[in-house]
Amino acid sequence: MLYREAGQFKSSYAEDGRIFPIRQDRVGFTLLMLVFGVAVPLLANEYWLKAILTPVLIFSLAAIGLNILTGYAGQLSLGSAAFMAVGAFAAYNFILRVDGMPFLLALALAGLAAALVGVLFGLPSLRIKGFYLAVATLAAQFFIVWVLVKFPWFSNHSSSGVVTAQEVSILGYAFVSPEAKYVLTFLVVAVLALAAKNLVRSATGRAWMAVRDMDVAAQVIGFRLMRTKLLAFAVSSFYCGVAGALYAYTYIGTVEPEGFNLDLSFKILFMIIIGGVGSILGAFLGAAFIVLLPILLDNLVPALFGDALGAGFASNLQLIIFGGLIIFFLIVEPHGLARLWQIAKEKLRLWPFPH
Amino acid sequence: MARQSGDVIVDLRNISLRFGGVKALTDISFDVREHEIRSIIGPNGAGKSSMLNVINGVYHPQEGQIHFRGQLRRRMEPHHAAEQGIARTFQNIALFRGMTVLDNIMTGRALKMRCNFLQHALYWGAAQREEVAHRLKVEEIIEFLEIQSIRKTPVGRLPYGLQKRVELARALAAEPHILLLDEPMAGMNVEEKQDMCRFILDVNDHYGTTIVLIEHDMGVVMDISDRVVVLDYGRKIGDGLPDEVKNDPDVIRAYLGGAH
Amino acid sequence: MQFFIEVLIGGLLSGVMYALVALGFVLIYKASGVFNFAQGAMVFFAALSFVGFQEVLPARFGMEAGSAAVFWLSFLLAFATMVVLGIATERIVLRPLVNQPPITLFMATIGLTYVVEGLAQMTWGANVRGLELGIMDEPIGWLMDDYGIGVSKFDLFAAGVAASLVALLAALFQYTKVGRALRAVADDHQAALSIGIPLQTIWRVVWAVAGFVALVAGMIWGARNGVQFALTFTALKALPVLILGGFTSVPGAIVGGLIIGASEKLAEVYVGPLVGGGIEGWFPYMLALAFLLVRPEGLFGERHIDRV
Amino acid sequence: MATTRAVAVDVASLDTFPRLLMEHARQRPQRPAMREKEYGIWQTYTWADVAARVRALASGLAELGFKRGDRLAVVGDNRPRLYWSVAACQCLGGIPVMMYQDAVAQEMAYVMLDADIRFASVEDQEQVDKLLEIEADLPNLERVIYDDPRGLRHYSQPFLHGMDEVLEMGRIHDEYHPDFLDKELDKGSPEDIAVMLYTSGTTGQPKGVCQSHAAFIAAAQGGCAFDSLGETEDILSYLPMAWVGDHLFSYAQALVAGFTINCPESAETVMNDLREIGPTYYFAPPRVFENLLTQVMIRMEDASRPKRALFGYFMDVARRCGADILDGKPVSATDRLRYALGKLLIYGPLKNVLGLSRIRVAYTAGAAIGPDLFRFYRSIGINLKQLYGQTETCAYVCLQPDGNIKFDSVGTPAPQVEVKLADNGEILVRGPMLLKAYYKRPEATAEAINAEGYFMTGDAGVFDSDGHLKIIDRAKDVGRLNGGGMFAPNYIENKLKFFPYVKEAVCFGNGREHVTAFINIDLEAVGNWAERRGLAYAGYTDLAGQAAVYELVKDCVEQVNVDLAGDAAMGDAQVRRFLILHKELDADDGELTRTRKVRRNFIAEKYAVLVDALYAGKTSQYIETQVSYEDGRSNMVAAELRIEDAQTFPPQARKAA
Repeated sequence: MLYREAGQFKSSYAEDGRIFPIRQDRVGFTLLMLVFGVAVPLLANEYWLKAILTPVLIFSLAAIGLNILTGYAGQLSLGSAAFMAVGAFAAYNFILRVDGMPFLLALALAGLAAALVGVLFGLPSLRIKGFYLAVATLAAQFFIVWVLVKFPWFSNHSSSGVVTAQEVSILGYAFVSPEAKYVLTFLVVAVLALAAKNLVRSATGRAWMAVRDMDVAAQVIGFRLMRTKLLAFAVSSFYCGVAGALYAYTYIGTVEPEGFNLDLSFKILFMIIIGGVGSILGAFLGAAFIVLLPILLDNLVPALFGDALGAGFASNLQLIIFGGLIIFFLIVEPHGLARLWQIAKEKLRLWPFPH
Repeated sequence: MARQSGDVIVDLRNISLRFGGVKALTDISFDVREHEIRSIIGPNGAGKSSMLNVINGVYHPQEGQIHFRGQLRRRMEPHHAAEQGIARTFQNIALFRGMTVLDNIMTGRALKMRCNFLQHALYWGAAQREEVAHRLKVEEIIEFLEIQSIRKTPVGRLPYGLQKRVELARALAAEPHILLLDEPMAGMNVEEKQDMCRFILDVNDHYGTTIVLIEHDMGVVMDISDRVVVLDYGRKIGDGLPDEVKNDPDVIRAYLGGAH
Repeated sequence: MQFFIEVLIGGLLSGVMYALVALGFVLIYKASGVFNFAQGAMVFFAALSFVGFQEVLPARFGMEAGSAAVFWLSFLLAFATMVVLGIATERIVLRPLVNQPPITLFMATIGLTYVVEGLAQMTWGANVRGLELGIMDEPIGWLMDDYGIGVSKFDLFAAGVAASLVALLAALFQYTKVGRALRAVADDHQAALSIGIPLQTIWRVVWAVAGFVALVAGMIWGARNGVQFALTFTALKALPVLILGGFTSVPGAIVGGLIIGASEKLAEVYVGPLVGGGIEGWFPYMLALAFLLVRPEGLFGERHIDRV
Repeated sequence: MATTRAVAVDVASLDTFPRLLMEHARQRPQRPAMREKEYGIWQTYTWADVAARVRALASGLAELGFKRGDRLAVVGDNRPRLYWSVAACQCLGGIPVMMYQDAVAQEMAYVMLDADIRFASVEDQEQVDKLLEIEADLPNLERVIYDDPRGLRHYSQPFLHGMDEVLEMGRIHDEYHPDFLDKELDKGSPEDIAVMLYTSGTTGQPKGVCQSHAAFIAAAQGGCAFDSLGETEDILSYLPMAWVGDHLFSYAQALVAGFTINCPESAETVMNDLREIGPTYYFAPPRVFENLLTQVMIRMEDASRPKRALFGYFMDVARRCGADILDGKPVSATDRLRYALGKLLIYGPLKNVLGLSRIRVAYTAGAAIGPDLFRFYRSIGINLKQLYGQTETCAYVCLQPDGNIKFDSVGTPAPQVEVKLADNGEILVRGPMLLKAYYKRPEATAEAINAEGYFMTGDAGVFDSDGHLKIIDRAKDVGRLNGGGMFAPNYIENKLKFFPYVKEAVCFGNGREHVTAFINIDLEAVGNWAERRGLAYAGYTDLAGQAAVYELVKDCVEQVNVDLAGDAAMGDAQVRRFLILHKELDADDGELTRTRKVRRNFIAEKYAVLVDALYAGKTSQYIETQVSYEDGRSNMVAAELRIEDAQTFPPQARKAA
């Protein structure tokens, strides 16, 4: 309805290959970025920044990571949280043990460390597929967390295993306030999301999708399965690693290995299922959904049923609704919120025609 | 026909292939000459697809040798075959269903692209230039195969005949020396078959591509092939010009006998 | 040496219990190609229902607590609950997802896990409860006395139950019409249709049987460790068993269970101390993974050839 | 709305098309002159590009032996390189002769011979093959240049040249003889023949109409000034190059105003390409607008109920005040508000989806357009207008002025054009845009232009009190019923064709007691109608014979009769009896012209048995007809056609004329 595409013709492949080929989308996206990059930090209150917006961004990043592996390269993983843990503890140790380590470098190194571990655990993917691989990634989940718990060096011999993230400072500016932390997260996530989008729309992304859709044909075309799959594991883990580091440094501040448990891995998996498998936008939508839903339920359940039912009821209801939604989405729209948005957009573009 | 056949570029000698105890191919020898259209025919289960799979390294024969351009090739993986300039289509369409026609064909350019994933992540400078350059190549193929109107359509939404054409486009995108086509016209109506025939001849003519073709439609095979190999139960029972093969008593027996 | 044997036998017996859970997975996978991640949650739900009925029956209906009647009635009711759950799952989750890629179904069962867990605790509460089967978890006297090897009576009992369950299932597969249909379904859905039993019926039966297996597994695990949320993790233990034994093989589940159980205990005892212990959590996975790299199709699985 | 700059080119000194082209290359070298959708994007050629390529092509042609006064056949779809051929030919003082690309070889042979073609510039293998087929009959043909080399690699005929080859040859030639082409340009005179276009020939063989540079430039300038067309316009060039309209809009006006022409990727993608380009200036025959509206209505049928209601409501608003708002007439504030809302919710998006949202001026001509159809487009804010003209007048006689549109007229005489009516109602025109002559047919030229220099259009028309011209019919087709009443078959047929269900109609009545009609139903529209009612049918013939369809058509006929009854001159010419033909009228069967006008006499002869049955009062008639297909195959179609009576209404008392 809002689209006016007539006359927006493309006279070069560069124009045709843009992320947003339609002008109205570009305008809309720019507005969105301005809102979340400028207006939100200026206007939003501390609760929103700390408890909702920052984690949504961080989980989006992790979900992008998982989406690269699962959505684009077709390798199901149940161990995303473990790679986040690697990132979080790597960043902690880099900053702790290297004098004058710049935060952004530590962030990148944290991602690289996670990528390295990711490649290691991606190796089985060359021999095994599907469920077998999914189970194999569970091994990563348990093993990595165990290593972080069992070797106190990683937590700087903290007796409880809990580490407290150091203060974030870039070029002398300390990111202490929720606003500052949010903006930092926003920028990192924006840059990495753009890079991810670029990856998946280029030859790298096509290689991943080729392997996902039909690996024999991909091989016959000349793709090397090993290289392609391991790259997916590396990039995916990199994103999860950076997300883990941000999780520690700009979100909760103190982390312990057990915090990156299987539940968190599942949560990230749910984000991409609900958000949309194989969609960068979907990662954001899914993360927002999964972060907001419990908050919504926490507020809604007492309002609807009163407090009499107790906290247990609410948390169980939450479980049921979570699980139910997953099933619902898989049945009704296996491509998640991103596809719904896409359908809505198609409708808007064709309005007033139905198809 | 003005086509000129050249030197032998693929020479298969005494190929035998087994799956467990099942013999798929037994002691098969034949060659493929540059620029020719070489057809492999035979009843269902004769081992035709296995033959193609041997040529491009999907299957590894237990016995026999394969020479490419006079050089012996040892155990070869599919991507090695691709690097050698061998492209193919599949009997059951093997397109990447989650991608658009354009992206599917772009994958065919994979081996010709040089940028690494970091450049892709930036999508700036070299990576973008490369993408544009290959897009142009792909667009030429799109025009060649007359699929302009569907370039942005996800392949899953296309009718069967068009999917076959897109698969051919993807194979062509690699600018192969040798094109292996596994039943490119199976399941098509007369008009689609005619189109596909024209495209195959055009490819052979325009790009000089050597084509190895499996096809069931005898009329088509006899029309467009330079030479024909006949397989039956994994053995070669005939080899030669279309007319020779057509009149070969062994071949006739296999076909008539097989038609019960 | 005695100690080694003791650990080994202990491991093998707990392996039987893993096998029991894995059995539920295999049944469903064989019949419907669904990797049922919710099997662990079903074990939890089954055990919780059983304990719950045991509490409710005396409290509400004045039956004598701890009597055999209460025990068996609770058992039947819990079984009925599992059958209802199985049928509901088939109707609400599986049927709409038929013909979807297996990975989608797998993810759906992860969702199902959450629903079942939530449902279980919402219905029966989240307290840890004991479960009494009347068999003491104590070493068998004569073994202990004569050979100095401690083998728990309870473990032996569990092994016995598992063995009878396997025998029962084998009989079911072998001698009933539904069982034969089930085996046919595992091979070829189309062929199964020709037997004249609707696919849906077969699936329902399978889910009901899997529910029964879950109930038995839940009761044994519950009696061992108490009925609590942690039961759901037993399902995770069953996964490496599956990898090892192959998703489609009943003997594979048993053998895999034994191997995992034994090696896990041995590793914990002999390797654990070297690295700080607690390796039970991941060791089975790593073992299975290492094994997979050598034999991707598992112990009893069939080699798969990609046809193009 | 796009800003329009005044036509910047100094008219006086730029009196030939090549000079105009070179001037644009100087004034606006980097503005886009042409775009072509090729390889998935709109490849753009600036004026400088085009000028350089035209120079090269012209030099190359000269190198091949093309001489002043030679004629160059141009055959193919709207491709930039064919437009360059036209310009290159004109640079050398040659005469481009455009031909219809879908003509069969024999039709081409006629024009090739008639125009003494020595050189041809064609699009692709298809056209080359046709020329090779008739080569033996064309002794004059010396060189054939083709644009697209696909499939032509093994053609060894020495007279075939790839256009790339000619361009390269020309570039080198131009490099060594840079003044050669400039001199050729200087030799050009405005009175030179700029182009020869063949009339479609409703009767007799096609005639080559010779138009001078001066004539076409005058027509183009008049049109550009009339609608303030500037360099920022975009037009989609998709109508046959051989048709005068395309030559005026895509060539002459583009060269006069300096705007951009856009060539679609292929015939199948035109609608899509239209959406992408979103032209600001658009021309389409009524048929296209009709199909578009039918599409809109069919697609809206599938919309959800609330959306349909919304659509219906705002279409009502548009019908009430849309056209008035476009014309700048007073409209109440509430209606304006409603219309603005409608524009946001319906009209704007609708125009966008159709690719018409940027249109400043759209024209239609070539056949009458239904008032409902016309009103629909104007009411949603598309400035659709009608024009009137012929090949002989550079399609430039009458135009509808902005803000003063009458649905049933073709507007007022265009600038510099004189129009008057002969006693028999025939429209006579005079002005700078008149043809010089019919090629090699002085007698035909003399017949067409009378002693006072008026061109006799052959159309019958009337002026209304405001000076708007209303076309009634072909002057020679206007006949009399036996009772003395006026019979203008086209007029009635058009009224019938305004119904979406009626695709074609052919009326008879001259020298008869009353009027009868053949009807062709619109398979898509009636098919849809049938499907919604659950009527099963197998193909056109079956559907056409169904009783329910007859009822539907009868209703249309009777509405026309009501209309005719109210018309002063036509009250007697109501349709008494009709039948629905068993096959679609087809140009391949000679029943329509290539521009899809019905050939009434041919049809009357071919289906004489049906005409007789109509007048003999029979209720059905058996007929067998040969149908030919594009690939040359043919087939027999047979049917027992039903004939029905339609109700007629008492004509109103004639008003004083």
